[in-house]
Order: sequence, then structure tokens, then C-alpha cells
Amino acid sequence: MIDFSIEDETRSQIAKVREISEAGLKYSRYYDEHEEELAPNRLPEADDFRGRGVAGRGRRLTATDEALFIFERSSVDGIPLSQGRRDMGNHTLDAMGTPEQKERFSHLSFTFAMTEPGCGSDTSALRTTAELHGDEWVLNGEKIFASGGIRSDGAVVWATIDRDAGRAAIKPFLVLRDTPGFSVASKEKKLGIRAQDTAALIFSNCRVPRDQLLGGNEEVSRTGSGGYRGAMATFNKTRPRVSAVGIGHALGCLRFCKEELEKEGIEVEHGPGMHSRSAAQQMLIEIEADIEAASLSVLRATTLADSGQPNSLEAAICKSKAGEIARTVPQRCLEILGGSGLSREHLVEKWLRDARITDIYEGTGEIMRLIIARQILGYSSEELR
Amino acid sequence: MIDFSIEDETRSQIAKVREISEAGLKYSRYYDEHEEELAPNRLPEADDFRGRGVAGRGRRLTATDEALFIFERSSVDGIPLSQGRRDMGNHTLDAMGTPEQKERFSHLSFTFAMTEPGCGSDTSALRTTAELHGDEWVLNGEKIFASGGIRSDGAVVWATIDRDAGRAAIKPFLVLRDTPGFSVASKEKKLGIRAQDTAALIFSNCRVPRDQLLGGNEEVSRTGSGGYRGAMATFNKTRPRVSAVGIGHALGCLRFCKEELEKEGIEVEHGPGMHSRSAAQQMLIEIEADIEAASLSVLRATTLADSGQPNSLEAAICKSKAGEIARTVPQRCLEILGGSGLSREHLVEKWLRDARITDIYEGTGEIMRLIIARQILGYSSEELR
Amino acid sequence: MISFEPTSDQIMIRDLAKKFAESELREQARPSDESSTTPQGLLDASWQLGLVNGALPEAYGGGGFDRSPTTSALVLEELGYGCVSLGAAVMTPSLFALPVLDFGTEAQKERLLPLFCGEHHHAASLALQESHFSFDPATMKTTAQRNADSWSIRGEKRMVPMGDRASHFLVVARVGDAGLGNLAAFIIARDTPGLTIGPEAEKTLGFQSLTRTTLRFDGVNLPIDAQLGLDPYGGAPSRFDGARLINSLRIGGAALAVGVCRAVTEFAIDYAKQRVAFGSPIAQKQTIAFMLAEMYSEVETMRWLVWKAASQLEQEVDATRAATLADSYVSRKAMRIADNGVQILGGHGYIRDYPMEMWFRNTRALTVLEATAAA
Amino acid sequence: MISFEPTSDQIMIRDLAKKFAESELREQARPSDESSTTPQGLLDASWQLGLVNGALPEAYGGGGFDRSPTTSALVLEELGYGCVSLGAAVMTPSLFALPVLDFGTEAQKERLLPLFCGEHHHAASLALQESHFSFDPATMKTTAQRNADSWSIRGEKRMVPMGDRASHFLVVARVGDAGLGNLAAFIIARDTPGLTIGPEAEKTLGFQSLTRTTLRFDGVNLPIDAQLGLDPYGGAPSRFDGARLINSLRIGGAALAVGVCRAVTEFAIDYAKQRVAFGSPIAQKQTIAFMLAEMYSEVETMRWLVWKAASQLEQEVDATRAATLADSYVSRKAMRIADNGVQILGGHGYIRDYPMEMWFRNTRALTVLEATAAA
Repeated sequence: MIDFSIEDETRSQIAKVREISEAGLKYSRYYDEHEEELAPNRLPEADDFRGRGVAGRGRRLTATDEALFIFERSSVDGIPLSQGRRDMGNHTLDAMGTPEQKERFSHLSFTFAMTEPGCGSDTSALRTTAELHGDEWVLNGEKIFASGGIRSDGAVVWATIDRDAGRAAIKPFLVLRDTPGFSVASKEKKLGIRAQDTAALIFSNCRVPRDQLLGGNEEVSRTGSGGYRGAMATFNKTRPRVSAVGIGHALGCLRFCKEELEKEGIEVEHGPGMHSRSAAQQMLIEIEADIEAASLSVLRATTLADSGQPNSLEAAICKSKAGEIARTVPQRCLEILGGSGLSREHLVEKWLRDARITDIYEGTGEIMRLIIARQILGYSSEELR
Repeated sequence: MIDFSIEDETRSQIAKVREISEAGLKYSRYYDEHEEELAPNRLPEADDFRGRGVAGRGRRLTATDEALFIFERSSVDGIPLSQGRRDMGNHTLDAMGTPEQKERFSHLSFTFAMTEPGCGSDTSALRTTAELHGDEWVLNGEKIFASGGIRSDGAVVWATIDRDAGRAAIKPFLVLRDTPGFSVASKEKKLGIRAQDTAALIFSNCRVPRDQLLGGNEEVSRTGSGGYRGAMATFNKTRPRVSAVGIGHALGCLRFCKEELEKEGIEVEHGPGMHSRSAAQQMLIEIEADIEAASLSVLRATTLADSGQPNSLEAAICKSKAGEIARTVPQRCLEILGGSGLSREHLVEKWLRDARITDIYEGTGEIMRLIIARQILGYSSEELR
Repeated sequence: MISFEPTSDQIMIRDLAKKFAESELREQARPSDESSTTPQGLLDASWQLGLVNGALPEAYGGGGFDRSPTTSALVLEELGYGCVSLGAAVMTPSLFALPVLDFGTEAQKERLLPLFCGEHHHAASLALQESHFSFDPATMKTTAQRNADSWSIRGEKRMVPMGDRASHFLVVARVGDAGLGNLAAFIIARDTPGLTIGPEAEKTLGFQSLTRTTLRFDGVNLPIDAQLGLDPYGGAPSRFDGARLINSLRIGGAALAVGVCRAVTEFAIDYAKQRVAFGSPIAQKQTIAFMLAEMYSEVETMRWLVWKAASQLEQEVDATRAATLADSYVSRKAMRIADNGVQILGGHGYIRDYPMEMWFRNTRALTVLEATAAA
Repeated sequence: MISFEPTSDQIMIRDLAKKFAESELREQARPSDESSTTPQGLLDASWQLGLVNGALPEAYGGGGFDRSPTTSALVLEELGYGCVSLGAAVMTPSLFALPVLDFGTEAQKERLLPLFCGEHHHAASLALQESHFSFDPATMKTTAQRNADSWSIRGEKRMVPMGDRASHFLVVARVGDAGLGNLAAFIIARDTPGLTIGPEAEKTLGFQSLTRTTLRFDGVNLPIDAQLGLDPYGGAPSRFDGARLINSLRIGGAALAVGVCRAVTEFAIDYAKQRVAFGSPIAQKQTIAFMLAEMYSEVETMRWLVWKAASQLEQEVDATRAATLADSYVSRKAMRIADNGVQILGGHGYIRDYPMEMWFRNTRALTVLEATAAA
């Protein structure tokens, strides 16, 4: 049955998410302005919620519930009281790891190290190499834009085991933090998401046990796309999540606008038509509609995932929509708020900066449209590039 | 000196253009609804203006004045009281004809026959052939979307004299209406511009005197782009003109909106900011700004032409801008006007249909952006396609 | 719980509508548009599908399926896919029958609903749109004045669908100050004194195959029980809910828009894969491919907005927010999709040999008209 | 007659500004942004170019060039190209001096303009922006109350540029009902009792290298002749024209925006031609190439709108329409250009190693702030 209602239990969990998020709010601006500091894995306020945690503790969260929680958390701001033991690389471990690897490593957090200075979405240009020397892989190369690259316990590093073999030879390796030859080159200074430790990583003759090739498949298939499929499986899970983050910030901006304008006597009513609205009211309704649309596209992708259906098209669609609204909504809200909205007294300007990453990381909007177009047109990556 | 003021003399000419255009207004809807009829070359009202004509009679019009007149005429509607003796092919004659050809043919009107069923902007795919048999060119092929293709005295027909030689072998030929083998296949039924006779033309063993190859150059240069340059010279003149037509219609829509809403008590004031405006007022100001922007881009292209400077980049820019606003402004005006705006009692719905061609003919908006991109990036058509 | 899955019953009805849309509507769309007529034969044929009477209770002779706005949304998308204008024509009787079902008194239902449960097509309609350009349902100008034992209606309605053959009209009028809460609806038979219909059909940009006329009310006098939802002997306030009606209309129109946009996108995809320029299909140019990707994505997204609003209507929670958001989003995106459809076809999008120019006109008309369909 | 050609004098001044922008402003932009400071050395260096005092009459010690809004537009574009925030800082004294020149009484000019004609940089500023989110100059809340022989100012101004070092402020306040016609401007010295400055600099999204502070007026009492343009002994109405001032500010801000957008476009073009993906420079992908084409086209078009409005200001015809249209167009397009600039650079547009993210922040700030520069 077509249904968009949220069950009472989920509603109360969302309310709890909100409460927890509000408790972390006092750190939002601090870590935005002190990017050189790494927030502790557990903030003091976390203790207040010990044992009262939402979801994820007892039963397994659905992707849909998770998206709803992320909307809420990011609309407040999104500094987590306690850093989870999961990072983007963990999704790759889930998707590609052997049972043994999952058993050994799932309690650790792994950053996802794919992008290189000369290679973004075009993974065939990847230059980091892994050579098998006896029972060890020797990794050499440089990675950038690794989120959580300083804090995490290790990295899922994408490297080629045969530079002549193209994408088929690209494989993910689990590399633990203390492995000799694994070092942090720098922590990026960014427009936004400054509380997140985005790092450039260097692998210099970094020796990794042979069984830490994720999935264990050492073959270079001539037809397949190698580890790329694993990267895709990762993205199908993480794209709806990062979409939800960006949408949450857009929602935060909208809420702020509406609350502040209400104080100044400007309220938005949904019923009357365009000719009964002021310019600001019209903009707010359009913004709200755009956010609603992007949110529904996320939920479409997560409900497919929850029922075990393929969702790579829908994950790309929601990422593309979310990227667009995460870019434009905070900008439009500032148009409504005018000069005073720019002030760092409020979070709108921070959400504008934070949300801007949505259309960039985990594949830009352009890459999303490429993925969508290939699927709906039935074109290979050779036919549409 | 940077100056955007219009001289008094030009102003009074514009007023006359308006008067003449209003006299033709009664035919607008008629020929829109009776597309099977060809409007006479001279409407009865033309007599009222005999000898009182604007510009173009005595002195040579600048392209800038012409653009200003077209804005005005198309904002009223644009049915001309008397069909000029010039059609798009005449611009090619001006640009490429030998002095003898100009002398012999300038008093006639020529449609511009380039597009074919399987070939739009990609002229290298052109299939119409011209073979030299003795002292005559024998033309064979089919042309579509020839504006004025029924009314004009002849056609400038683009054909290849060597199908293996690519664009360099494409040449324009002057073909008079009564030449055996030249026939009209059909008159197109269109979304808009129904008063214009857009035709599909057939050339079947159509024999044309050898000296009617425009410009007379029978060589196929290995490096040049052949007659293509002549087509470009044509477009650099006609693109600002057709841009002005589309902008004029957009202006007509805006005027209608403002006048009608004023009657209903809704007025647009420019001074106060966004928070003092209604949704409709805000839309109208944005529409007005968009029209102003596109108009200025036309004037930029025409002033360059008037001072003998190259303007192919600016002609593409203005066509691209005009195409966009000619598409969107009537649509947005209908959003403001609501259901009643759809009625054929008013001209807005006609302008929406008429103006929609602006972003299609003489190169789509996509082709314009390709031209702009190549120029600003310094890329050849091989490097950016 | 959040779910995007129609029930199997809904899928059955949708598929029925889809088949009809792909054959009948598609086939008759262009000739009907060119001749500005609504073919009665098509309406009669559609009647056999039970799209209008299926949702009416068996007690009045209907099909007895549940009255379901989500089912309506599914059906309307398919009809819009076939031809948005003929699709709206097919569903025009619902514009009358569904409000009667939703808001009517028992007496009104007993009197009127059986009209739609016969073997033959029965035309009735809804009159909402008005002449002035700043029209908004909340501030409409047609008024109903209550007298001792009658109502007096004054005003003018435009673009009333099927005004040429409707036996009854549901006329929405204002009974107080501005606001959707002060709207009332009145049942007016075709031959009521003071009501002037047409006489000419209105000529408009799109929707040519759906005959529309003007209605003028020069102090039309109506009995008290002509007010929808008001039992003159019951004493209770009217059951009519203007906001709910407007929501239902906004959602219905948006559902049609999803359909026509799906048609546009599908056609543009096929065309772009066939049409060769510069040595390869234009679908292989990034610009065209990305346009198509965006069109496809928006059609999906528009649908979810419509479904969400429809499901709220169905669950009888206030759907005003959801309907307004769906309307806002769908109107903006639908026009862009239809416009891009024309652009992708270029000159071929501009001539009437292809359906694209018709879809373009119909979409522009659809998204500015109020009251084309009810969900 | 319509002409897009600057005079040779204008070209000379523009080139001077351009050279300064390309060297000094570009070099100091990032460190100033990161440290949130306006380097006094840069201001002093700029002073030697005569950008502020060049347009002041020789009678007051100025350069004696004609006061020309089109020249200002040319200069501001170049400064915006170098760094929109530092460029605005350099021109901040004009926000005070130009209105005094345009509207001041002879006595006010004699007293104040020489301040800007010395050898050393002199800071003064304009206070317009207010706290509330629905701020609009026409409906501002700061009021000036006329008493028998004094004015009393109440209210708060925000984001006042160079509030940390300005010797004088021109404060715009409302003296009647809403409307630009009821605005007046007042000359207030830094040490006036009742005026509270800052104390802290305001922290904002962009424009970090232009120090801005809050000004609070708790019943500041001013002599009658503190009103700009009013000769207390002349009896004539004030020469101050609020609409003209707002027009000048809107055009000035838009001119800066053209500059930063030109910088963004140029940088993005260079980057896209260098950056290789999928075997070729990304500039060869249609999507990126078309984005760049659009950015380039818009920068050109924005410039013409600014020039047209500036030329009307110069010819002393009412520039309200042209200024509003330029402001509307430029604000919308500038943000899109800066945003696309970030997008084209991808991750590299997001990190502070490149100037793009700074231009992005500055553009968003610029296009929502009032009063960043005067034309």
C-alpha cells in the first residue's frame, strides 16, 4: 500500500534523535572555528544519554529509518555526541569482505581512500599501486579527500594490482593505522564540514598482509569491472545517507527562515495560491517543495534497499536531487534572510558551507547524471562518457 | 562613451514602428488560425503608411536601430503590413555574392534552404548534391524548415559538390522559383509562427546556371570550411535579428501582464526590495530583468557589427540568451496570469508558441553554447563536439 | 510505514487505464486536438472501463471499489501518459461525482450518483476557474448570497470542462470573506434560469480536445438544498470542505502532469537514441543525455510527491501542505520537462507531425489551470 | 546613442585599478581572509592610486576627474576581479565621500571632502544594513526624530564596513513612513555620545577581510546640520535623494559582482583545460564546456546591465528601474556562477588551497549585503 506515514515508534525515536542532536549543538560552531582540533570520540554530553540511545543498539536499523534520523540530526546540525565505529570504508567491508575479514575488522572504523590528486571520478586513472611481495602487498601512492582519515582506525585503500589492466585491476585493501609506511600528509582546510577530519594520506612501501585484500579476489578479470563493483555497492548504501545529511541542512535553513520571519510577522500558509503570497512566502513554499521532493527520492532509494531490491539508479537520482537542493536551498534562504543571515551567530551560513559538499563527494552531480543517463538509455560507459 | 540612451530621432521612428505594427495587429490572430492561407505581400493598411514609412527607405539602417525596431514590432505582435523583399537567404547573398550576383538578384527574396530531414546543425551530414553538367549545376535533394519557402522568389540552397570532401565542399546556390525541378513538397504545420510559410522543398534534377553558385568559388579547399563561412556570416547578421523577435514577444507578454494586473490593482514598483513585493511582483521584476539582459546582449552584438568588428561570439551569446528568455518568459507570464491567460482572446498564448522557435531555428541554444565554448576555450570543432 | 508499493488491486486498475491510454487516447489525441472536439465515442468507450463509477458505492449502482485518491493518482498518471487533455475529458464526470460522494448529503448522493452508474456516459462538471488574472480559489469573486429560502449566485466561471454537454455543474462560490474556509459548492442543473453557458467553446493554448465553456450566473436562484453537503432539514453545518476539494484538484492535476511528463521523457529518449548528428546518436552527447537524466529523475520524484499527497487525502489527514508542495513542484518541473522535450527534438519538436508540440501546449495549460481532475 | 565603448580616460583608470587588483589584491586576499583582517598597508597603498579622491573636485583637494558612475563601475569590476572583499575595503571611504559630494551642502563638502584628499588613507563609512531579516531600505527601522534644534537617532545598524576605523559614518534613517522618499542621511562622527561601535568585528560567511561592526544609536543627538544635504540656514529642502543613493549602492555592488564572476570564470576555464578525466581535459566534456559558456555569457551580460544603470545615474535620469533590474539579474546569476565555479573544481573547489571557495563565500555575502560599494 502506498503510504508515507511514519509509525509512532519511529516518531518517538526521531524525537530522541533531535534531543541528542540538540545536546551536541553547543559544539557545532566551536569545531567549525577550531578545525585544527579533533573533537573527542565521545563528548561529555554523551553520558546523559547512556543507555537511552535510539536504534542501532538493539535491533538492526532499516536504511529508511536511518535516513529519517539523519534528516532530523542534520537539520539540528549534526555534530555527533559520540563518533561511531563506522566510517565509509566500513560499508565496503560489509559489501565485499570475506566472513573472516568481517569478523576480524568490523569493530574498527575505516576511512575510504579512493580519490587521488590526479584522479576523481575517473578511477581508471588511479595511480596507487599494490604489488605482491611474498605474503604481503606493498602499497605506494597518495590519496586525498579521505573523510575521517585522521581519526579512523584504518583505511580501505583502492589500488591497482596491474596498471596495464585498467579498472579491472583496482582492488580495495584494508590498511590499519599503525602499519609502517601509512602516514597522514595533511589535514585539509575546507569551506565547510570542518569538524570532519578530511586528510591526504601517503602510502610509501606500506606492507599489508596478503589476506587484507578485501574480498580476497586476486584475479584480474578481463570482462568485469574488478573492485569497482564493490565501490558501487558501497555508494548505493552511502549515497542515500550523504543525501540525507545535505537535505537535513537544507531543512535546518528552512526552519530557521520560517521561525525568524514568523517573529517578524511573516508567516507561510499553504492553502492560498500564488497571488495571495509575498515574494518571500512564495520562495519558502518552493524551497519546502524542493526539500520534500529530494527527501522522497532518498526514501525511494532506501525502501528499495530495505526490501533487497537493486537501487543504484535510485541512489544516483536521490544523490543528484539532494546535491542540487543542498547547494541551492541555503543560498536561497540567505537571499530571504538578507545580510544578517550571513552572521556566524546563526548556523545558516555554516549549513551553506557544510551542505555544499553534498553535490561533490561520493560522485558529483555530473557523475550522478552520467550514471542515470547510462541506465535509462541502456548505454555502456564506453557509449556515454 | 558608455551610453544606452536612444536618440530622439530613433525614438520617433520606434513610435512609428509601433503605429504601423498596431495597424497590422488585426491580422495576427487571423493568420495564426488560418495557416493554410498565405497573407498577401501587402495588406490593405499598408497604404495608410505609404510614404510615411520608417527608416530603411532613405538611409541605410544600422543593425542596432533595426534591433530596436524589431523589439518594438514583435512586442506588438509582428505581422508586417508589407512583406519585405528580403528573406534570410538575402543575407547570404549580401555576404557571399559577387558584385554581379548582387546586382542581378538583390531585388528578389530568397529563402535559406539548409536543413534536411536527417541533418540539422551537423552540416557535414548534408545530402543534397550539386553536380556540374556542362554549364549547369544539377541539384538533387530535399530541404525542410525553409522559412518563407513558399512566398519567396527563390532559394539559397546549400548543397555539396563533392560528398567525400566534407564541409569544405558545401556551397550555396541561387535557385529561382520557376526553375524546373524545384518544387514545394509541403507546408509545415507548426506550433507557432503560423503566418510564416515554412516549407519542405524538393530539388529533383533541378538545373541551375553555373554562375548561380553564390560567390562563384567552385574550388574545394582542403583546409577551409568552404561555404560554411558564408553561412556563418549570414548567421552573425540574422541571429541578433531573430533574437530581437523572440525578445519582442517576451516584452509583449510582460507588458500584457503588467497592464492587466494593474487593472486588478497589482502594480510593480522598482524601488522597494524583495520583502516589500508580492510573489507576482517579484516574478515580474525578474522577468523584466531577464528581458533587459537579453536585449542588451543583442545590442552588444549589433553595435559590434555596426562598427565593423567581428561579432560571431556575441551573436551566439545573444541568441543563446534570447532563446532562453523567449522560451521561459511567456511560460512564466502564464503562471502569473493563470488559466485565463491561456485564452486565444489574448496574444500571450500565441507569443508563447511563436517565441518558442527562437531557441531552435538558426542554431539551437545547445549549438550556441557549443560555439561560445569553442571560442572561449580556444577549441576547434574537433576538440569540442 | 513508508511504502512505495501499490496494492495488487491498484495495479490491476492502473494497467486497465494504461492499456486504454496507450491505444485509444494516443490514437485520438492528435485528430481531436486539431479539430478541437471531444469525441463522444471515446467517452462512451471509456465508460465501459468503470474509471468514473468504479469508486462509487454499490448502493448507488457503482463498482464498489474503495474511494481511493492513490488509485486515482495511478489512473490519472496513465491517462495523462496517453493524452492529458482527452484523459481529463474522460475523467470530467468525476469532478462532479467525487465531491458529491465526499461531501454530499445522503439525499444528494441518492439523487445524483446513480446518474453516473448507468450503462452510458454521463457528463457533469465542476466550475471553479474565473476570468480575472489574479484568480485564486481562496479569493474567488463568484459569490453565493443566502436568502430566506434560497441561494442567489452571481459571477462568471471560465474554462469549465465539458460545459457543452454536462447535465449538472458543481459551482464553487464564496459565501464570506476570502479564505478556503468560506467556499461553498452548489449543484446547478444545465437548464437553470439565469445560467448562461458558452455558447461558444473557449479556444485556448492547449487542452483543445477537452471542450470548455464559460458559465455566467446572473443572480441564479437555487433552493437551499442545492448547497453541496448541507441537509436543509438537518440543521448541521455543511459537510463541504473547500480546502479538501482544492487539495484533491491540485493532486489530480499533478497526477496528470506526471503522466504527460513520462510520455515526453520516453519519447525524447527514443528520439535521441535514433537521431544522429555529428556521427553519433544525440543521446550520446552529454548535454542531451544529462537533460534526459534530469527529466527521468524529475518524473520519478514528481510521482512520489503526488503519491504522498494522495495518501494523506486517503488517510483523511490534512493534505493541504502536501498538496501545495506537490502542486508547486510539479508545475515548475513539468513545464521544464515538456519544454526540454521540444528542445531535444529541435525543429521536429516545433512541427505538428510529432506529438511533442501538443504535449508542450497541454502541459502549459494543465499547470496553470485549476480543476482538471480530482484525486 | 547606444555605445559600449569606454573613453580613453576611463580605460586608463580601469587599467590602473586592474594592475593593482591583479597584484596587491590577489596576493593579500587569502591571508586577509584567513586572519579576518583588513591590512592597513594595503589601504595606504591603494590611496596612492587616487581611486577614492580622484573623482573629488580640485576645489576640495581632489583629483578633479569628473564624478562618473560608469568609471566607478569599471574600477569596481576590476577590484572585484582582484578580491571583492578587499576591493570593497579599498573603496569604503567612497561610501561616505561620494554621497557627501552628490548630496552635501557646500558647507558639508568644505568640511568633509578635504579629509579624503590628504596623502594618507582616511577611513569613513556608510551605515545602512539592519538586524532584522526582512530588512529593506524602504522600510528600515532606524529612525531620526526632528526636535526643535536637533535630530535624535535611534536604532541599530549592522555589518558597517570598516566600523573599526572610520572617523565618520553616514547613517541612513527613516524620517517618515515607509518609502525611499522618506530616507535621510546623517553625518555622525565616531566619538558622538550615544553611539556604540562594535566592539567586536562581526564574523560572517564571506567578506572576512573587510572588517564590519555593529553601530547602535541610543538616542544620539545631532545638530540640525548633521543632516546630509540640508542647509540649516538656507530653508530649502534637503538635497539628499534616498532612491538615488540606493541605486548607486545597488549598481556599485553589482559592478563588484561582475568582477568576481569574471575571476571565477577565468579560473574555471583554466582549471578545466588542465584537469584531465576519462582521457581528456574536462573542458572537452559538453557539460563542463556549456557551463563555462553560460558563465562567460552571463558575465558579459551582467556587465551591460551594470553599465546601463551606471550611465543613467551619470546622465542624471532616474536610474531606479535600471538599478533594480541590474541588481535582480546580477544577484541571481552571480551566485550561480560562483556556485558552478566550485562545482567545476569539485573537491578542489571545496578546499581552501584554491581561491574558488573564498570567491564562493564572498559572492554569497556580496549579493545579499546592501551597501558594499557606490557607483
